[in-house]
Amino acid sequence: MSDRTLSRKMIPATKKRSQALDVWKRLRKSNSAIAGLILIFIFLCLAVFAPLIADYENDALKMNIIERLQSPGADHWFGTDEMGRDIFARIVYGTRISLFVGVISVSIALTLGGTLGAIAGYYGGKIDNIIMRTLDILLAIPTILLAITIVAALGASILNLMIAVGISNIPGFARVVRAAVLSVKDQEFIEAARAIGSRDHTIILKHVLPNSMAPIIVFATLKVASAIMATASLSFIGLGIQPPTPEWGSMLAGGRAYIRDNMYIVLYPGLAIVLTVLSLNLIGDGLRDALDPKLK
Amino acid sequence: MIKYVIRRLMMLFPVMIGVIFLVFFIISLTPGDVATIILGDGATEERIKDLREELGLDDPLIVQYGNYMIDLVQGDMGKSYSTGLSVAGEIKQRFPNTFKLTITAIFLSVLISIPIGVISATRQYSIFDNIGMIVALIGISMPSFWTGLILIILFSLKLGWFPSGGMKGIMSLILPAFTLAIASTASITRTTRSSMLEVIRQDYITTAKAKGVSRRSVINKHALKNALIPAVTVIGLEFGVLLGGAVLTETVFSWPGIGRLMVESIQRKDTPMVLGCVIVFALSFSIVNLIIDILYAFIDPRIKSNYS
Amino acid sequence: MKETVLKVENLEVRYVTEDGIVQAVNGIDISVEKGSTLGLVGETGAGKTTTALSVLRLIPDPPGEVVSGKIELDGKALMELPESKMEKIRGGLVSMIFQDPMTALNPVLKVGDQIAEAIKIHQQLSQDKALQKAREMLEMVGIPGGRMNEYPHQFSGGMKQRVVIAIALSCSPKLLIADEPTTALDVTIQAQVLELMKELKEKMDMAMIMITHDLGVVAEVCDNVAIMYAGRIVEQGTLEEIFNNTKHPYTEGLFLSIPNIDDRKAELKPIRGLMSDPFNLPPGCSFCDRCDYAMDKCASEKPEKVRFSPDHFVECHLYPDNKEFQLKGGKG
Amino acid sequence: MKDKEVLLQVRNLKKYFDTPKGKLHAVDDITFDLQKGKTLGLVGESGCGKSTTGRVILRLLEATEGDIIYNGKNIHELSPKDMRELRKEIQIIFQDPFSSLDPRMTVSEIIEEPIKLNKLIRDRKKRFERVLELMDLVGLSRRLMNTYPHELDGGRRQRIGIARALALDTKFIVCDEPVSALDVSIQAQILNLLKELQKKLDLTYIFITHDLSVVNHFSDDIAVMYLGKLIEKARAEELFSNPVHPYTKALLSAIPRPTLEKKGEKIILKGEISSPINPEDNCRFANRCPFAEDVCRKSEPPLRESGENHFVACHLF
Amino acid sequence: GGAQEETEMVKDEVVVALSADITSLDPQGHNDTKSEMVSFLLFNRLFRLNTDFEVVPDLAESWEQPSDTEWVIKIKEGVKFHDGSEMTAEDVKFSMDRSKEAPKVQQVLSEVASIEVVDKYTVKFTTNSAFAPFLYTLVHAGTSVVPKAYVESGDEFAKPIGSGPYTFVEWISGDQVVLKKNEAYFDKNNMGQSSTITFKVIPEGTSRTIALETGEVDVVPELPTIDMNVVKDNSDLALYEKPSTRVDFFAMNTEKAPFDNVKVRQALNYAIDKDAIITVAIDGAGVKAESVLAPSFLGYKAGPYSYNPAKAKELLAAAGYPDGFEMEIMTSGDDRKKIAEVIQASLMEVGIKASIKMLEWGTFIDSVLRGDEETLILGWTSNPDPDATLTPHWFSGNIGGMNFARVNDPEMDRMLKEGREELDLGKREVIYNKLHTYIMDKAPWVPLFVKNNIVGANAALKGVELSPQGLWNLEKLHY
Ligand SMILES: Nc1ncnc2c1ncn2[C@@H]1O[C@H](COP(=O)(O)OP(=O)(O)OP(=O)(O)O)[C@@H](O)[C@H]1O
Ligand SMILES: Nc1ncnc2c1ncn2[C@@H]1O[C@H](COP(=O)(O)OP(=O)(O)OP(=O)(O)O)[C@@H](O)[C@H]1O
Ligand SMILES: [Mg+2]
Ligand SMILES: [Mg+2]
Ligand code: NI
Repeated sequence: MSDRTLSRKMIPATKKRSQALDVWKRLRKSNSAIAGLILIFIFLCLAVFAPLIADYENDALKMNIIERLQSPGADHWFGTDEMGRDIFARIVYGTRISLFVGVISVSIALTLGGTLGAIAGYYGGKIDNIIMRTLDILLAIPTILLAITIVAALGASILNLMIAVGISNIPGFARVVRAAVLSVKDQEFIEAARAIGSRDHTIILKHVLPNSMAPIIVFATLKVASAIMATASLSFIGLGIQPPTPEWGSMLAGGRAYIRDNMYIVLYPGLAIVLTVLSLNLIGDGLRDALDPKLK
Repeated sequence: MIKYVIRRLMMLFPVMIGVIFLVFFIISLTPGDVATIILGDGATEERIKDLREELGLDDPLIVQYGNYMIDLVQGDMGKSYSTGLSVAGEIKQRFPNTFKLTITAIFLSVLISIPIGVISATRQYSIFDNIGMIVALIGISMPSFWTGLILIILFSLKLGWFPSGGMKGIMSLILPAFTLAIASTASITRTTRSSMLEVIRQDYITTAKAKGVSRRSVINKHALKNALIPAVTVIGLEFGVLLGGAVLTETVFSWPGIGRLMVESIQRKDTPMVLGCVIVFALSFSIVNLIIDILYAFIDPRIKSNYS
Repeated sequence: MKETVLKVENLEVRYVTEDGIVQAVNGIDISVEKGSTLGLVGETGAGKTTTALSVLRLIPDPPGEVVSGKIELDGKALMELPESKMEKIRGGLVSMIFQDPMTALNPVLKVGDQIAEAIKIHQQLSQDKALQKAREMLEMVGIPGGRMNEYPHQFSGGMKQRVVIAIALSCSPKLLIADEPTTALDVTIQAQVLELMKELKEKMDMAMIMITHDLGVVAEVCDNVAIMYAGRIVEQGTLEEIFNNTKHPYTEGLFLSIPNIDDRKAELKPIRGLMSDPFNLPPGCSFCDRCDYAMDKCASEKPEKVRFSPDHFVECHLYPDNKEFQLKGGKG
Repeated sequence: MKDKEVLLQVRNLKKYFDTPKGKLHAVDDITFDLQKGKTLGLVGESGCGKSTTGRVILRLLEATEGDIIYNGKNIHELSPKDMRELRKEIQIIFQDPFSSLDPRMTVSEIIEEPIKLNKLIRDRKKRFERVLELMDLVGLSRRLMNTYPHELDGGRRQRIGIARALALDTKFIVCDEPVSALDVSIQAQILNLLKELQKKLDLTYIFITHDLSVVNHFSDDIAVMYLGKLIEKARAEELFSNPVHPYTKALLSAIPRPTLEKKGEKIILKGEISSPINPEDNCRFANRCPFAEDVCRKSEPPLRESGENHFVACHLF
Repeated sequence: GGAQEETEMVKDEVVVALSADITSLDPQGHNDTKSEMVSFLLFNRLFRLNTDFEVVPDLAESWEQPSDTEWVIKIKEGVKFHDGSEMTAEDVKFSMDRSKEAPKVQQVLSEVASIEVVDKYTVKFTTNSAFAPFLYTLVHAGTSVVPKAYVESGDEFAKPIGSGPYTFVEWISGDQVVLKKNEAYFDKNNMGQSSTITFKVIPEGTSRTIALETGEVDVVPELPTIDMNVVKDNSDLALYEKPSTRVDFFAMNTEKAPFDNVKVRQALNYAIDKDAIITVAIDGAGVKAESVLAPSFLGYKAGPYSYNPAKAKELLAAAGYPDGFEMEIMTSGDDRKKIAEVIQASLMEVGIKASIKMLEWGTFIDSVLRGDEETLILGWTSNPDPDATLTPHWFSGNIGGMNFARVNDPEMDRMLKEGREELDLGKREVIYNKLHTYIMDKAPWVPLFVKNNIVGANAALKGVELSPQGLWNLEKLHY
């Protein structure tokens, strides 16, 4: 056979090329996703290099009454809050908390919900019914209300907050994973794997899960965004993270009384939330397209 | 169809039983003793003990749960621990307000997002599309209490167009409903857009065009109805988000709804009231989703035939 | 000579995608006469559907664009018409049937309404009258008129395809383009549908373009055949000329690839390789790398049209110098 | 025909699916034998149960009733371990060469997987050699080793599927419409390849298709299915020259033939295949059959021998 | 009532913003300040406080004290309830008995042993022991007089009937309470001024101020301190400010190490920067608290402490904590969260690492009653007699109650008893003076500040009166 007819995509690979690379290539074409990625990258840098940017104890935690409520300026880029703490420093350190809370709570939901969803989807039948009907109970209570109830019960702390947001997102993840697994499960390559003698767990781990990742990743990205929002909302009703931890949501909620005269106190943490959530949403949307097999 | 609706309604029972148990369980984890809270400061040990007995607080959780369920079946949701008022009466007074708010919000966001989604899809990658999406996304990225405060400052303090809060007439409904709507606009818009994009690639759209149907009618008559099916699901789910968002919005806008009541009750450890609120929330959320499922059947005849 | 209904000249269509430019149709000429059927045959991706959609000016834009070409339908130059006029022509003067009846009908509209819609638009009838006419059309394709208030999912595949045909024929078009109308159907149903189409075509005296990759179908319904390969028509002629006097090596390859039902021992002689990548067509004959007869110049020069009869031509370097050349495959 | 050993015996095989509307009789009591090294063509209209039959034989689905005896062993009674052992011999090739390949694995990984999984060759190098060998065998260029299926055309993808099916000690393959998604020119390539492999490796095939000209070209025996029932089975020449069942006749006459010669009169059937859910106890073809009589609507015809090795289920015969 | 300026249209309705809904219309069914505001308008007590926190008669006509433990009180004749029935001693006795039984307010009359009807308009209270501040207990909303017949009718205060200057119109849960002027009010000098008073629930502070600015409400009794300037700068609005008797304090659980060490407690008294707290938490609207009661109280004496981190460090070192220690501050509510933050920051300066634990109010109170806390922040207002605050907070018998520091000190117990049983004012003053010094030496609390009551109102609104408890005499509000 002549190989001249190979499409140019088929140029022999010397190295193994990953699908991730393809996804990345497609993702790169989406301006908004790139904008989102850049923003998130900046926030990640802030989180990682926070100690280089600002001093935690002195800038973010220490009270400084003389310098309280200073408008943004050269000394304090984003101004200072009612205790004279540097808002910029607090936002920088808040990045750690907010992203951490978002990611961990989603991880909790993903692990628990994902496992349940995968089991339900793969085995179907009675097991599916039992799992999904049980989750319907969780699903019947709107997410944030469930989170409020749980935090109220467990007490407000970073850990409990993550647990609450995590648990309340379990049914969502279970549904998405289940749907993804279902859509993969009936494809013939799963049957083909069974035909060559693969066992169930091999099939789930090697074939089903990798192929159902796309919608799950997208959902997870979007949920990190909403977890950050949920944290802020919980702060508003006094169930947020304990002070003086510089968390965006509690900065926003705590500073809201100053919205009239010292707008910047809530403006910057608000912007931080908006930008993070926005960029996660942009990435999520971008990924949705990039991972869509139909656009391959 | 009727059978299906009845079956779905029957399904609500086990779910509600589960919901109540779940909440019962969660609340039981809360530290703090209800009796001391009810009696407040300076109550004697004895009185506390008596009250605990009276309320059955010393019974095992499952017994308390059972008793609650028995009362509930008889239509008795108990009395608020903190005010002594009947929970059912309180909820009857407050729930319609939340309902009014969320329904208006849903209508608002549907009214905004479906057209934007459709136009965005038909002009994919145009300026309108991009701006529409970015605006919707920013909407979803703003904490609603923040949006609410900003809207109050802008529209009621600075411009004086709307009252800053309370519940007096249509005007006072607009700001809170809009605040709530903003958050769900994004997802509805996006779903509409992507399902619209999906639909306009379908063969039957080409068929319609090949029949000579004008562009406008292709969109309105052929594409929209099909594109609405996934959008409708999202609207159902968004209703849950709205109910949750109502908790914050009701506080900011002094809206006497059930969301605020629930949070206040949680803080007072007013178990019967919390349970009442959660039941109503869960029930209305489930019923809305049931209605949505039935709506499907009207939009999509394929589903209807499955039900009968 | 009969009246020409459709005349396409030098049509060139491409799709500009992120991966590159797909040269889907590369300068083709076709003409179809009243009452006759042209079969458009070719492999997947040859550009058949694109050609058909160009005639209706329904190439999705973006990514598609018509680079050049003249299309004359019933004396009207379509490329110049404004969109509003074009809407009048679609479904009225020319209609199209799509490959997959499962997806060609709008799932949420009643079939009766879907048929009536076209009638209403083109014949300016009231809703009632249009529905009346729709019922007649439905009965004409062999479906009881009482079922017009049902939805597509309540119909079987073959019935859906009939509904699609009813829609296409509802305004008595001069030209009917059928894009693989039976590929998705079972053999027995395919036979029903083909029979019906033949009958109706005769009754209405339409011209028809039948797009297919099944030479059996071609043999059954077509008068003329155009063989498409990589966006060009490589051979065209009357049914007889193509079947009995095959000239292009690709056409021959097609015949040799189909199992012969009457001779089960006959060996299949497939065309080797694959169709050229439409992103990157070779400078010469697109078929040359699969061709057993390929010569040096095949790779570098585009072949010219060689005519054997007023209707029969072929684009191949084998012929200009040696019109008597015979393909070895035994066909023709 | 008793000279060859019988590899596969299917006895009274039934497969019913539970659906919300009732029991769906996908495969309803079919019986046949298949000899080693031969090909059985399974034809019939969409939804008549061809694929289900194939899957049940490979125990990808559990049979509702009936026996499948492969090489003397009843497949549906094997322990999971023995079943895995048996899977080295029996394989399947699917219709859709896209969905039957894991989009996240490269060509070589896909072909390697069964070898690795069944621990046939433990040495990595040797295993790799084997993969290359298989790729050569099915005519896949070695350079494609590291590409992903979605980068390839249907023909090549189908070759990957074939290579995977051959990777083990394959003796028997169910080909579930392996060419119907392909273009004619590619279809011929694959058909030739399958034939060649059969000769080389002494394979036994069940060849499922709805394309009668392909099945005629490819099979030794042909079984025609209608709504879960086997209605006619004979040697290929016999069936084509002497079809007995009215449905088979109609099917044969309906094939569009690419010749200009005069063709026989077409039998155009009315209506379509009816629902397989809770079918009544009658000849399932009766409502479309031009010759149907009362008896056809009252009872089910059994499969009877009408000539040497020619079986038909029809009251009229 | 003031003379009304003759402008064209005078608003005859006053809207009062509440930060939370009332919990009950039953004066014996609540103990929160919001509900009290409404109760005070609907019902009367035997006595009331004036704006200077002096006890003045309300329903009482006259009273005498036949013995140390007996109080005979005669009520005004002809007082009519809103339903027109006349109030008698029976109603008073009924109400007092009811109050003693009502869970929410039973502690108010806990010193009262019995109540007897002497005649149609006279009742006699007998206290358990000599009880100096007795009259003060009778100003509490929990001792409001309710019509016996009405309560026995079983309406459960859905449409409450009282005797006050306003009558009940409606209560929309979570939204508003509407009251209408009682034209037949018995006390012609204290008649209601506006024809309606509406209490509107606006939970969010900023929204409350905005509602005042937009004119949706006429008076905000609890103006967020942050918005004081907004009101001051607005010529249409007026700001009223008056020192309260409420002390916000930081209490240490003396049962728990290291707070069982008096040096540590004193160190904290030096370490906490009260000025900073006042600036940050209440925007300067208050004064430093130097002792456990507000300066206006009988026998008040300031403690010896001032902000001095160096001294604090010294004391800590002396106590054996030169490098500080870790501790937890427990509290509830957004306002106190800020206080906690400042304390946390102050303590950081002297090497103490404090973490803050925010709890729901219910949970918080419960934990505190159980003594789970190490330290806590709370504020306390009570009626003007020192005993009403001191005994609950410092009497050893109240450990597990409101003795937040869990102080068990026989000397203190003795002084408390002495103070409450001494009926002579001068002697009481001396006792309390000593008690103040004693408590501050033991330093179980760090008194933080005495907050001013801040009321924002429409500049045109007249009759805005403040008492140390905040907006007072609401019946006087009018345009
Ligand atoms: N919307 C599109 N965007 C990009 N490329 C397209 C698009 N539509 C068609 N193409 C490409 O144009 C070429 C011709 O496509 P066309 O659909 O006309 O082929 P066809 O002959 O109808 O094939 P088939 O037999 O599969 O229907 C193909 O290479 C196809 O991939
Ligand atoms: N998992 C399943 N659950 C329920 N019904 C099924 C399932 N698989 C197949 N069926 C039904 O069983 C019948 C036979 O299906 P099968 O796939 O065997 O048909 P087929 O002859 O292979 O058709 P095709 O030519 O379309 O592939 C069909 O009616 C199908 O809808
Ligand atoms: Mg096509
Ligand atoms: Mg099949
Ligand atoms: Ni090659």
